Amino acid sequence: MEGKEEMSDTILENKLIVGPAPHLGTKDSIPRIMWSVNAALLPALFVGFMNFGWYAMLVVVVSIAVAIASEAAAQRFRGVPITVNDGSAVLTGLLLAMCLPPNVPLYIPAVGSAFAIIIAKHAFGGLGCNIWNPALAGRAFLLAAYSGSIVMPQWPILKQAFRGSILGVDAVTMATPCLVLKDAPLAFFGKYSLGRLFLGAIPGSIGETSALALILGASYLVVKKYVNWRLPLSYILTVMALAALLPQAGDSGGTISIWAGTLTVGAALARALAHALSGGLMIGAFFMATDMVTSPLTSKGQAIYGAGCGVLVALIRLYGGYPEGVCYSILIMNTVVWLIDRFTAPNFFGAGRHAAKNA
Amino acid sequence: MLPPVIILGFLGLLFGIGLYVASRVFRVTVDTRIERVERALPGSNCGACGLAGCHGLAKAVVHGSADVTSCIPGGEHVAHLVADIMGVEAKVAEKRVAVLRCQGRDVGDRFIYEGIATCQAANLMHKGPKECIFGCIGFGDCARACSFDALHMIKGFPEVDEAKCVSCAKCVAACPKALFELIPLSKLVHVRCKSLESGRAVRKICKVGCIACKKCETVCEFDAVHVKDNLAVFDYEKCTSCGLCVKECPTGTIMSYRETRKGLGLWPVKNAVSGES
Amino acid sequence: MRSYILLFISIALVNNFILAKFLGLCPFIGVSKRRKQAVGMGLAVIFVMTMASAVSWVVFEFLLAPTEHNLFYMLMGAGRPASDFDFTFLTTIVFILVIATLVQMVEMFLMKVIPPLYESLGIYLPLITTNCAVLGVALLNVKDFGIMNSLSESFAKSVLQGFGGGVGFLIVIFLMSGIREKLEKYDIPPALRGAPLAFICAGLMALAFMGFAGMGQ
Amino acid sequence: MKTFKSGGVHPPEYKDLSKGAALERMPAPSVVVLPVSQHTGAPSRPVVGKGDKVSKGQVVAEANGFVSVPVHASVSGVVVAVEQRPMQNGAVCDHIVIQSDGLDNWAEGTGVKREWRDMGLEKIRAAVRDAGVVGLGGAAFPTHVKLSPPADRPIDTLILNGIECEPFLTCDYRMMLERARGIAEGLRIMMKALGVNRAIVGVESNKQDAFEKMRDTVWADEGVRIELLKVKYPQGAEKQLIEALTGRQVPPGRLPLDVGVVVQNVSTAYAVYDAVVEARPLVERPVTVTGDGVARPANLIVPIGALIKDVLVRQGLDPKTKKVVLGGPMMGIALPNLDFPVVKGTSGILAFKKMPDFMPGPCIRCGRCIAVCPLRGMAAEMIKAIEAGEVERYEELHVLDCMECGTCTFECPSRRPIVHYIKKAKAEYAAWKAKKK
Repeated sequence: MEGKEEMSDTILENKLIVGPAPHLGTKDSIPRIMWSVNAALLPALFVGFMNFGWYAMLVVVVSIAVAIASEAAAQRFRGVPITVNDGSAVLTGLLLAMCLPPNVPLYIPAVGSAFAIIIAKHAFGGLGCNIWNPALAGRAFLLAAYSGSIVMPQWPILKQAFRGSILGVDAVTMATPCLVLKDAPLAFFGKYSLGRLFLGAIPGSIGETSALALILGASYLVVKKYVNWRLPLSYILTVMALAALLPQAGDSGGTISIWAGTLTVGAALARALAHALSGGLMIGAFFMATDMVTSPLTSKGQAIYGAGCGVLVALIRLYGGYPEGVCYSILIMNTVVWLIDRFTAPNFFGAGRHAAKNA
Repeated sequence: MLPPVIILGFLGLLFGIGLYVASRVFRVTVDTRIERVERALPGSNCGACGLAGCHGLAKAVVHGSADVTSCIPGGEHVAHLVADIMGVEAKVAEKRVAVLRCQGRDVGDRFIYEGIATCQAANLMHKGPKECIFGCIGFGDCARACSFDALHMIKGFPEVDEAKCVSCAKCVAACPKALFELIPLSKLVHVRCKSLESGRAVRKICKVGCIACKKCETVCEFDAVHVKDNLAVFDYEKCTSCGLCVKECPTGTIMSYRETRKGLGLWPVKNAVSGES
Repeated sequence: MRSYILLFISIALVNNFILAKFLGLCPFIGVSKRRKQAVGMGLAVIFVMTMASAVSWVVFEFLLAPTEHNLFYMLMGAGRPASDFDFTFLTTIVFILVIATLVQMVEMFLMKVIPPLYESLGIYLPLITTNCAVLGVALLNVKDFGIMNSLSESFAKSVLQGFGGGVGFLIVIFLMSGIREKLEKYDIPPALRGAPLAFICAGLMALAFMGFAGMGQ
Repeated sequence: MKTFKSGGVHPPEYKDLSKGAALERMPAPSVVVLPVSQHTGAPSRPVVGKGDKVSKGQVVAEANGFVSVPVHASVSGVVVAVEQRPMQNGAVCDHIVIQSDGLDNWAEGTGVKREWRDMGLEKIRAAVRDAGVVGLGGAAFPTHVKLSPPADRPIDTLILNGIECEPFLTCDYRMMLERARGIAEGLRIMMKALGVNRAIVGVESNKQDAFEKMRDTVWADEGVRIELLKVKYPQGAEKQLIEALTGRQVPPGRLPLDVGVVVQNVSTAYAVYDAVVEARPLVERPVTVTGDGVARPANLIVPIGALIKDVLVRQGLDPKTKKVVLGGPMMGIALPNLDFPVVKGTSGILAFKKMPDFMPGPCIRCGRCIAVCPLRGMAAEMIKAIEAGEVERYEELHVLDCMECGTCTFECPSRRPIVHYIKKAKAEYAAWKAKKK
């Protein structure tokens, strides 16, 4: 065989590459996915800018900058290659900033995104290993640590300098829709109309106000198959269903519910829509819950996960202590994802129900 | 003042009696020797004894289904401890150590390998990227398998730290080329190659491989080495580690461990021929 | 009946013994490596907490609390008011005695009747004896439902709090064991392997369960 | 249009590189190397030695055992050596090296026409076995074994696989276009051998002209129907094709004949026709030679045993080629050098210059590998178990039933070599099982 060896070397310039099948690959990659999700968040960010002006953007920039810096530091400390340009740190920073109030002091997003990247992500082993969504873990951490300036019931929307933004949000201090829904549900439609809710001309966190912008961005992700539509759909529908059906304590005692006759079906639907469009549900359902790393693997599992988050949001909003339950509902469901994965494994080809048919 | 004393005294008495009655009712005879044996074992659950961890071995030893010396990593020290607990004499086998049958540190590659960086996986791709398909691929499966920190990849090639090696045979199982062998410490001379290729082919790809020149076979006075399928193979019963073949071997494939082991103070063996230890 | 369900939910989820009250952390971190052991530990804790609540309530109500049916008041309290017989300062020491005995009984019972469970839980049972969750629930029972008008309600609520606390413990330790089994496969920074990461997970879980705060009032 | 239910991917086809090239017979090369185990089953025994003169079509290695087929010389000439060499799948076996004398004269008894209609079942099966016919789809399973199912397993449907879902490959397509009549004849012979009166021909909808050509040649036969199937990889895999055409699912670890179906490739049908009617042994097969490293992509009829080097040089190999793949790009084997021969199972030779980079990243649990797996396996969970070395969980996770079709690795955005992990796991499991017994 030696004779032939030499001959074949002259034909090829370099040594052949040998690798396992398949030798083709999809053009998709982690940076492409992460940057697509970042791009999908831009419309909501723009509405945030329209609503809350430059300061809000400064909060976003600080959050992203600290996220990138802490990812680089964590990875150098762990001795693994630094992959800051794959966009996952940027995404965490962006998402965290978008669920903070627009007037929050700058050290808050800094601490939050540092916690999110270092503790909630790299302590578990980097991208793909974390159990809880880093952005939400960061927000929960901030909520617990600095509740003074974050969960202020009356979120002051605008500093004097930015009075009168383009979308007509002008009240200096105005309760967020969520708060009104919790404390004074009957008086809700006096203050906010569904239209304004949908457009996003309402007070709230930087990126969560405009349902329209969020749905726009999310539909791009659904088309590119980075988000499985079953998850947000089951999430939002569960919240709307429970908001309509469950009884709630009225403004002045007594209960509001269809069964008790104090709520017409129409009003119940309006309340369901109000719950869906207000607070962080839209950004939670489309961008936080659908984080690939912390959501179940199969689409059946994602539907169950979405429904679970929905139930928790409804419970917290109607009976819990917080006006806004999205962040906690997703974090709690993240804890159960491993259990969902275990029970939603698909039947192997020919081993499940079909086996009986033709075995 | 009286009631507190009564309370505590009465409760203490009541519970004392209760516990005594319970311990009578729920009597279970447990052989305490199992715990004592388990405490004597190293507790690394390496499975070298073939049983499910140290607890499994402790139970087997007490039930008599395993010999007191079956804990290989424990070696002589543990064997004596267990023997004392069981009250029997410990016949300890000689300490064995893993020997790497390859020196092909700088063998070139046949192709550029793209895939999982473990020897097991690379071996599936045309027997690995190395020019020599019998030699070490160098992705370190053995070093990862060794739980006694006795095996390290130094510049991409395994090195056995014989002082720490407890011959638990994990590296033997991990290497897809089966390059590790457990050989008693008293044997000091080993062939560091496993290639069955013809001498001409070996000389082209590896400077330290066995080229089947049979010089070792001719010089050996104890008929302890034979060249079969282009490879010198040792018969360790006859081999007296005299080292004659080491000088004869033109490519240095046959190596003597006398200096390294003496340095480590592991086993000062008297040389059968020259008499110096 | 509705208040009992609310009490159960509030003790099991809202102010969970591990994640809200931070009681019983050492078995929680110690045993949550394997799911089978975690469930075994959880069940044992449920059993011990419920028994402990029941027994400690009886001892407190009839021996320590200054009430009419206090044993000493009945025996010696002819003319004196019930409040003279207030031995509640003994509560902690008596409860420790009660719980230690109880766990000893449980250990013997398990060794005899269910050896495999004892096999996997052997060393953890003494851990339960000194477990602050068990002593905690006994003391909390006394604080919340110690002296109430109807004896039966106070007893029922105490036992329910014990049982609910145990169930909460089981839920959280079961979830934690699943997570830790999953985390074993990841490349965790060497410094954080094992217990440190378990504490980080417990912290994040506590953050998550803060969502239940205020529910069920 | 029918297709299999779950999973599947759409890799770019790259078929137009060699789609237009008509079948072209490659002249006999100077040297031919014939491995004895070119088929699934026991390797055959060489019957010739160094220095023997052989003529084309003469048996050089006889079958040993039922699941084995003889190997025939594909050129006339002198046996230069019979020596052990590694095959492309890494196994080592005897190779018979024949130096061609350029005469190309057939051994006597080959080429005499026979009328298959008056040949009995056993005679047809014997003819197929003696001609050394194996599945040319890639599995290379001896065809006569498939044509003689055990008595307790009734077969009611024969499926002819004209899908060719692997990108780049177009040889089945050209066979259907140019040799439809021979394929149809082979189909009828196989139906007779199996004693079955129902056959379905499956063709992917990206081969419309081949579909029409086949439909026109087989519509006359009653009991034979032809189906157009959606373009989706791996539509051509046995289990997926059976599910698409008959709705039956072959349970894991079982064979198609357990659900009463036999699947044969279109080229195999032609080889059966060649063996039974033309009495010519399987000495050549259609191979697609393509890729951006080949100057003149073509569909060649290559003599079995011709060296990859000779075939590629003939079609103009670009010296800057980085990777040469035997078979299709999704399941093919990358070669370390060009000294391997074309064997009965080789359906394609691909030469690539531009290679996508394969730097694997972390698994971000996106679940795409699970969504696309045609066997509905949990690839993400499999990798976690394999990386952790939990061999006892392999069975429960069906790691061993994976057909390594490559869709999961193709779809993974993080470039993780899932199929390579599974290959490693299967080897690891076999060693573990052996140790356990």
